[in-house]
Amino acid sequence: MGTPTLGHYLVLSGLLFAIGLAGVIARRDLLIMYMCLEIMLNAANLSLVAFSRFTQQVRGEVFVFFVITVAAVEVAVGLALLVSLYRMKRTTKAEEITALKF
Amino acid sequence: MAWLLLLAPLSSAFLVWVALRRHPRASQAVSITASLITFLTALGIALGRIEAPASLAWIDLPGLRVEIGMTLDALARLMLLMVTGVAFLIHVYSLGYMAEDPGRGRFFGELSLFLASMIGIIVATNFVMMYIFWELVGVSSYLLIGFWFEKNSAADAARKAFLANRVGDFGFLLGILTFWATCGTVAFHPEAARALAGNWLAPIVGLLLFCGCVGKSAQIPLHVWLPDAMEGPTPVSALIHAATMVAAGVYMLCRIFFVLELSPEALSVIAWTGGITALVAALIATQQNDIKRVLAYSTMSQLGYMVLAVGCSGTTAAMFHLTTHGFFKALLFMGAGSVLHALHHEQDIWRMGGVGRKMPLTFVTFGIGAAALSGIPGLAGFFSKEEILQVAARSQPVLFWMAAFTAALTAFYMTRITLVAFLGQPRTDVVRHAKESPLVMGLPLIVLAGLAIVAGYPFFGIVRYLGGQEAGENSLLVPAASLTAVILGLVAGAIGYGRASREPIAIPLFQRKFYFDEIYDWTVLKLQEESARLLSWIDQWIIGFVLVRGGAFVVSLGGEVLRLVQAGNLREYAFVFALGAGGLLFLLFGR
Amino acid sequence: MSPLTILLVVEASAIGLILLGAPARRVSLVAAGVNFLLSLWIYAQFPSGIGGWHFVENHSWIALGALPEIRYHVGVDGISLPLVLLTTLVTLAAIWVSPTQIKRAGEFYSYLLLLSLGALGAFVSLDLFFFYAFHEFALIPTFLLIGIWGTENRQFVSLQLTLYLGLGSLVLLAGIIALLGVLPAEARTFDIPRLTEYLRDNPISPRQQLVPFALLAAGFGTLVSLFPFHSWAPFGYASAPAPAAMLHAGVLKKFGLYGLLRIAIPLLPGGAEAWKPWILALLLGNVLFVGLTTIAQKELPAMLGFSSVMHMGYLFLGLMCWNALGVSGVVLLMVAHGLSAALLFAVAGEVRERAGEISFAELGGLARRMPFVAVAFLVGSFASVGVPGLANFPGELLIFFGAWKSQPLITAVVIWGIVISAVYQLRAVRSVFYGDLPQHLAETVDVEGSKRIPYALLMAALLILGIWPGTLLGVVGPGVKEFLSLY
Amino acid sequence: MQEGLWIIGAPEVTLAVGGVLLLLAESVTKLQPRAVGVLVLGVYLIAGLCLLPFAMSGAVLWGGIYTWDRFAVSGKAFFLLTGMLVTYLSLEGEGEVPAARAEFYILPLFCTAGMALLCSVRDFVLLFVALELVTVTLLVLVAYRRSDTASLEAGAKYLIVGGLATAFLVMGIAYLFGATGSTQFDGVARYAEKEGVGPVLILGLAFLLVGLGFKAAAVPFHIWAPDVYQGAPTPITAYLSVGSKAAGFVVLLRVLLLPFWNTDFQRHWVPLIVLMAAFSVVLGNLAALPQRNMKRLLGYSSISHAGFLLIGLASHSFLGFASMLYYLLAYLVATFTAFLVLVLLEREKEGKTITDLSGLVQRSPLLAWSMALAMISLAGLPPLMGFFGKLLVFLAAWESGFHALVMIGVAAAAAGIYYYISVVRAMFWSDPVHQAPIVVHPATQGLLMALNVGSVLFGFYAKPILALAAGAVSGIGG
Repeated sequence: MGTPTLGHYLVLSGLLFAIGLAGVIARRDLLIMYMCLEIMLNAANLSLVAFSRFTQQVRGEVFVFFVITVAAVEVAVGLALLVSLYRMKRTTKAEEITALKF
Repeated sequence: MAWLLLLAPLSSAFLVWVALRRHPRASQAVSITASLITFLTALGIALGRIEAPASLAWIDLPGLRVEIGMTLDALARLMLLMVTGVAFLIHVYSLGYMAEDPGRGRFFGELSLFLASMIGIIVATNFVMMYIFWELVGVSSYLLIGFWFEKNSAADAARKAFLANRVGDFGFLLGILTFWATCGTVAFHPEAARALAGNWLAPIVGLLLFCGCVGKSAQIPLHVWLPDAMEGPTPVSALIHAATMVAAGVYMLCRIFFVLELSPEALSVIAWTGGITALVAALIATQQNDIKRVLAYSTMSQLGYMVLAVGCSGTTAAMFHLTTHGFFKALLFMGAGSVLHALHHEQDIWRMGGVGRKMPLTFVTFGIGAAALSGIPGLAGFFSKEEILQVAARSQPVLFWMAAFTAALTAFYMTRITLVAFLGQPRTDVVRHAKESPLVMGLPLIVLAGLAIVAGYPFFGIVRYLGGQEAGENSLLVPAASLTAVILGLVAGAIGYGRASREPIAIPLFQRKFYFDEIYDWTVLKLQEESARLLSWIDQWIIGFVLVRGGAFVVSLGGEVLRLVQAGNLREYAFVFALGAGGLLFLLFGR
Repeated sequence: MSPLTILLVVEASAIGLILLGAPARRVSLVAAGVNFLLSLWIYAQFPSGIGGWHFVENHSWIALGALPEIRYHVGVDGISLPLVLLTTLVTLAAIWVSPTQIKRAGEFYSYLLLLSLGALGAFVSLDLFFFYAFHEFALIPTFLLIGIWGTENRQFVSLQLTLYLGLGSLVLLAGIIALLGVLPAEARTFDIPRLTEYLRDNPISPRQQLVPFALLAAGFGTLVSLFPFHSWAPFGYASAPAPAAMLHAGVLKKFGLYGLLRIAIPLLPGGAEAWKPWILALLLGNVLFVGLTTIAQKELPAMLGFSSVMHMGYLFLGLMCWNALGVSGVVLLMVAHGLSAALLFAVAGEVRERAGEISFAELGGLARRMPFVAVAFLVGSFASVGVPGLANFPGELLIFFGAWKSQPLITAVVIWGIVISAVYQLRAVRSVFYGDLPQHLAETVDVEGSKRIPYALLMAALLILGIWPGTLLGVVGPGVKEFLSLY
Repeated sequence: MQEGLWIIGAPEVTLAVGGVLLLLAESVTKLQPRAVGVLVLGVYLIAGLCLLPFAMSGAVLWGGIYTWDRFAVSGKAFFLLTGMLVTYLSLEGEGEVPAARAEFYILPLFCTAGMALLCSVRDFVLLFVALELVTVTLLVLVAYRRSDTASLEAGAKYLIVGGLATAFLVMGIAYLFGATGSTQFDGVARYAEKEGVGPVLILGLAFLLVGLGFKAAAVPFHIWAPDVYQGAPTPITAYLSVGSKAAGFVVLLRVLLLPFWNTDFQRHWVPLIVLMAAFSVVLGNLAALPQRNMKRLLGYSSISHAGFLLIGLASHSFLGFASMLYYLLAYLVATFTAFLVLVLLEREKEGKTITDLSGLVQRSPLLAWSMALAMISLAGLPPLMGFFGKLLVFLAAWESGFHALVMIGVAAAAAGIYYYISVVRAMFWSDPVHQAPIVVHPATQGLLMALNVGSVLFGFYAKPILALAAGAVSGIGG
């Protein structure tokens, strides 16, 4: 089969992205949805690394670091929010938090 | 100087309207002096001492030039004399008649307005100027008929009069516009009318202009307002609905005769309308019990005569009869007025009787007037009606015989009301202590009685003044027929009503005025009310509710639906977001 | 500083003073009076006999590369001067007629002044942006005036009116943008005279004119209550307080017509020609449909509202026959209708206030108790019915003569309108002022003292213009002649 | 490329450093929260001063990722103004922020710094970082009231949907980088010039637009806006509706004007923007009709205004972009007036729904008239700034040939008048529900007067603002 080409990586990252997206839509629990978001981000990282590998550009990897740090920041803040939400509503099910609607 | 004719009454009307309404004495004085000034000016013009002034351009735009000027030819001078003279007499008469009415200041103001607009019609030099004063006469008759506006019947009568006139004016205006479109000018230039000769539009223009006359001179079918107009004070009926305003229609026909003569069809239609109106009105008059209504229908009938004369291109005969009729009909109305004045507004002749003994002067003058109207030889009516019958005999034989029969009817109903009202025993006590009217009302009666006697003779010179009789020999048959008709009428009247105490023969068709009012109420008014209600329903519900608020509802519905998309559930948000992204991609790559 | 700008400044400063707490009624009366006298002075100084713009003041306002240049360009010609006179006179009358004690007086008078400022601004400005912006001044004040001081179901009516007019003005905005969009880039300007000259020299293909004209006609049509777009007007005027109805029906409605006369038809003649049959059909709707609907009305204010919509039919007829007679007739009738509508609505306001009734069934015989108001109503009615001697007649006459040659049949039907208007107008006179006086109206009191002056002013104006239309025609005639020579 | 001109980045640096210093100071000394707020205003002023000296110069710095041109300068000024107004709103809304700890004033400093960075972005990496800085700080601010479930729920929603958008954004950048080999805007532009527009590039553009669409709250990425606007504390809702939306459009402008400007790209993204504009305008105006809650109503209204801005963007002409900037300023003035009034009312524990506002004119004419003017300007009725903005935007779109879009815009605006008018109706017609007179601090009165006068004056005489906007757009350098 030979070494995987750029196409394979891109396909893999596309798949990952789709899985993440499906997860956000399908799952009911906020935490799980949040994890799926991270999956999508990592899919993007994967394609970035693949591009920089195949185009001999170091810029892609540098960008990956940025993405990872920012994702970390977001996780910190997001989880803090989910925790306080849980403390208030005793649930993290998406269906329960629909006070704001229409 | 000639402008005084218009300015004097107009300024008197304005003065009374603005300042003097609260002071009857002052407004009476102003109004009467204005009327006197117009009479003297008319006299001056008739004697040739005053010429027509230069005309002013009222509207001067490319394509239309309307002037306010004066034509003072023989026709106008005669009419001016008659109108201003009768008007002045009626002003004097009203001093007495309206003596105790609190609103008489306003009355005299409105009289001056009417006088000004009537003079305006007479001296008009072009169609638009005539139309202007034509409508102003309609307005002043509305005001005068509705003078006692507290009375519901008077208010309705005023509105009915104005609307009937308005329908006539509608036709008149269309006629003017068609004339202007084909002949290029609105002025009375006979040579400009050449463009109409032989043109298929000529009869249409003629008949449309005739509509104005039908509305104003109460010819069938627009006559229904005249009997109701009797709701107004009697001087109003005398001035407007006997002598002047209703005559304006005939005068207009004579003035624009140069258009009518271009289309024989129009003339015959005019003749026939006149003839039928004369006959129908005379028939109705025979069965009316209210003295003023009888006189009203009699006026309508005499106007039918004049229109008939014009229809048979006998304009001089028409004008001759118009002038004499103006004198004795005003006399009859004022006579009736003084009777009502004495009997505290009792108008039903069957509740009068024997008034002659109590009011000799009124009885004598009323008798002269009635005789003149019935066409008894020697008096004015005989000569002028004779002329009309001659003209009718020459061109429309059928109409001649109808006219002769109408003459008999005229004699019949005049004897009827004279006998029932003035002779015989007093039927109610109000008649017993009636007494003669004051001299200020008597004087005009005497003057007019004199005129009624004298006006017909050649030496008085009305016909000579109008430029001599129409060509064509007088057949002997006409005087014979008219004499027999008059005698027959008198005899029938005397037999029928010599000693009758109540109406011997009752013909509902005539009493109910040929059911014209009912027919109009049922067709025109009902149709209008129903269509108005239907359209207003459509406007309110279809346009207003369904379209406008329906549209608004659809928009708000859209809002409601879109609002519900926001269901609050996070997963659904993610789905919509993903859907959006997918849509974006599809659009980019789909094409 | 052209006197026209002074007119605007006077009203704007009056509003300012009122907001700073000055006695509202007195300040607005003085301002309106000053403006009226100033407009008379302008009329006197107006060089008659020659057309074109006078009292012009013209400086650049916003000039930026891509955006068509906006100029503060103010001027008056034979066509807009009569409207300025109408506006100042009706404003004075409206303010004078408004009740002395009224809740929230400061707001009331400032909204009235805003209405009048909007109309004045629109009639004097020769720049499309200002022309549009000034008119929109009036939208919110009308909403507030009817909403707060109105009567009957004022809430719904004022909302419907404001939304309808909002839609109308936005369609108009689209029309103006479409008009500018149709021009090549370098010719795009908001300046009406320059637009006119440009389009005269190189006209655009009629096919291209269809859309802009349709939008402009729909926009102006809605503002003028052309037939299908009229549902807002009658009940809007009926529920509005008398001064607001006077200003709106009398003056602001003329903005739409002035717009058609000044912008839509001259700049897009091809479009006008193409849409002409449609507009002719619609104006028949105005005269006949709305005319008959007026007959069926049961209340005085609503009837007056419908009647003012019906009279728009005449004006549209005059507009559609694009000749000297028709256009002069339109200008005359605009002024006359403004005056008579203002007078009638003022009287309706008085009857509502003093007799406490508005439906024909309950009213009657008021002439005995209120002779002055009865006379005013009579003069107003005769004017609106087109009786000679009052201002409407010459206007209508010119329109009929103007339209007859090109559209005899349609003009004939429209002329039947004079009978319809006589029917409902005189029925109103009959059932409100004539006949016997019902018991509960026995003590109604007539208008006294200084409150009579506004009525007298309006009646005098109607009489003067009716007896001698030359007073305006002297100015309008040459203006129209020169205006039509441009196309 | 003057490498040495570090000082140019001063505004962002001042904001960030100021924020950090204040955070330290606050934790060390027991400063009163109000005092911190005033200090924050001071920091904004200093940043503003740093802006002035370099107003006119143009430069590309830091290896081509940061540009300094007139567009950037006016953008930064705009965001500094927004920041100051938000801080002022927070100061006024003192009462309703529980345990009003100073962070509530300080965090917007970092958010504004992020937005200022976005104004001069020339590189996708910097774009991503700045965008995330803004998103995360806003997230914290939205969910700041931990005791109130609505605020938390809004925060959660903003978190998840924001996360989604970020994911799409990064994926987009990845593809762009992959296709062109460079993350610099001009790099992408040069590549597109040479190689033409491939599918991967288009995919990257699409994903990028999704991310930026979220920021601008344009349909179909508006789904978060109504709930988050309603839930968040009022000053933050104001910040979201003006700041974050403006940031989204500034970035859209930067991105579409530089890398994606050549005609091949335009052929793709212009129809897209037109569609997004049409949907946003329609949905924004229609969905707002039945709204009763003020903040939610303003949420939907912000979606509709995003639509009008997109109409300006869709016309991709000089006039279009200039009208967008003018429209943004008009939108800023009107929205902040409205929110200032809401904040003042919230102090009296009311002002949630339209009925709370009823009879306001009798209680406090200044507040009522300010809110009325704001509503009328948002509705787009002359002579206010909103109208002139709409006029420009429609004119630009019509000239670019989008006649149908202008028609839809006009119709939607007409439908939209209703809900703006119903606010005015409540305030002016009905009698007051709450009787208590509202005491307004003189400084706030002054601010309100300034905003009202500005809205009317610049609506009528729009020359100065327009000159600024045109200068900015012409200044968008390479």
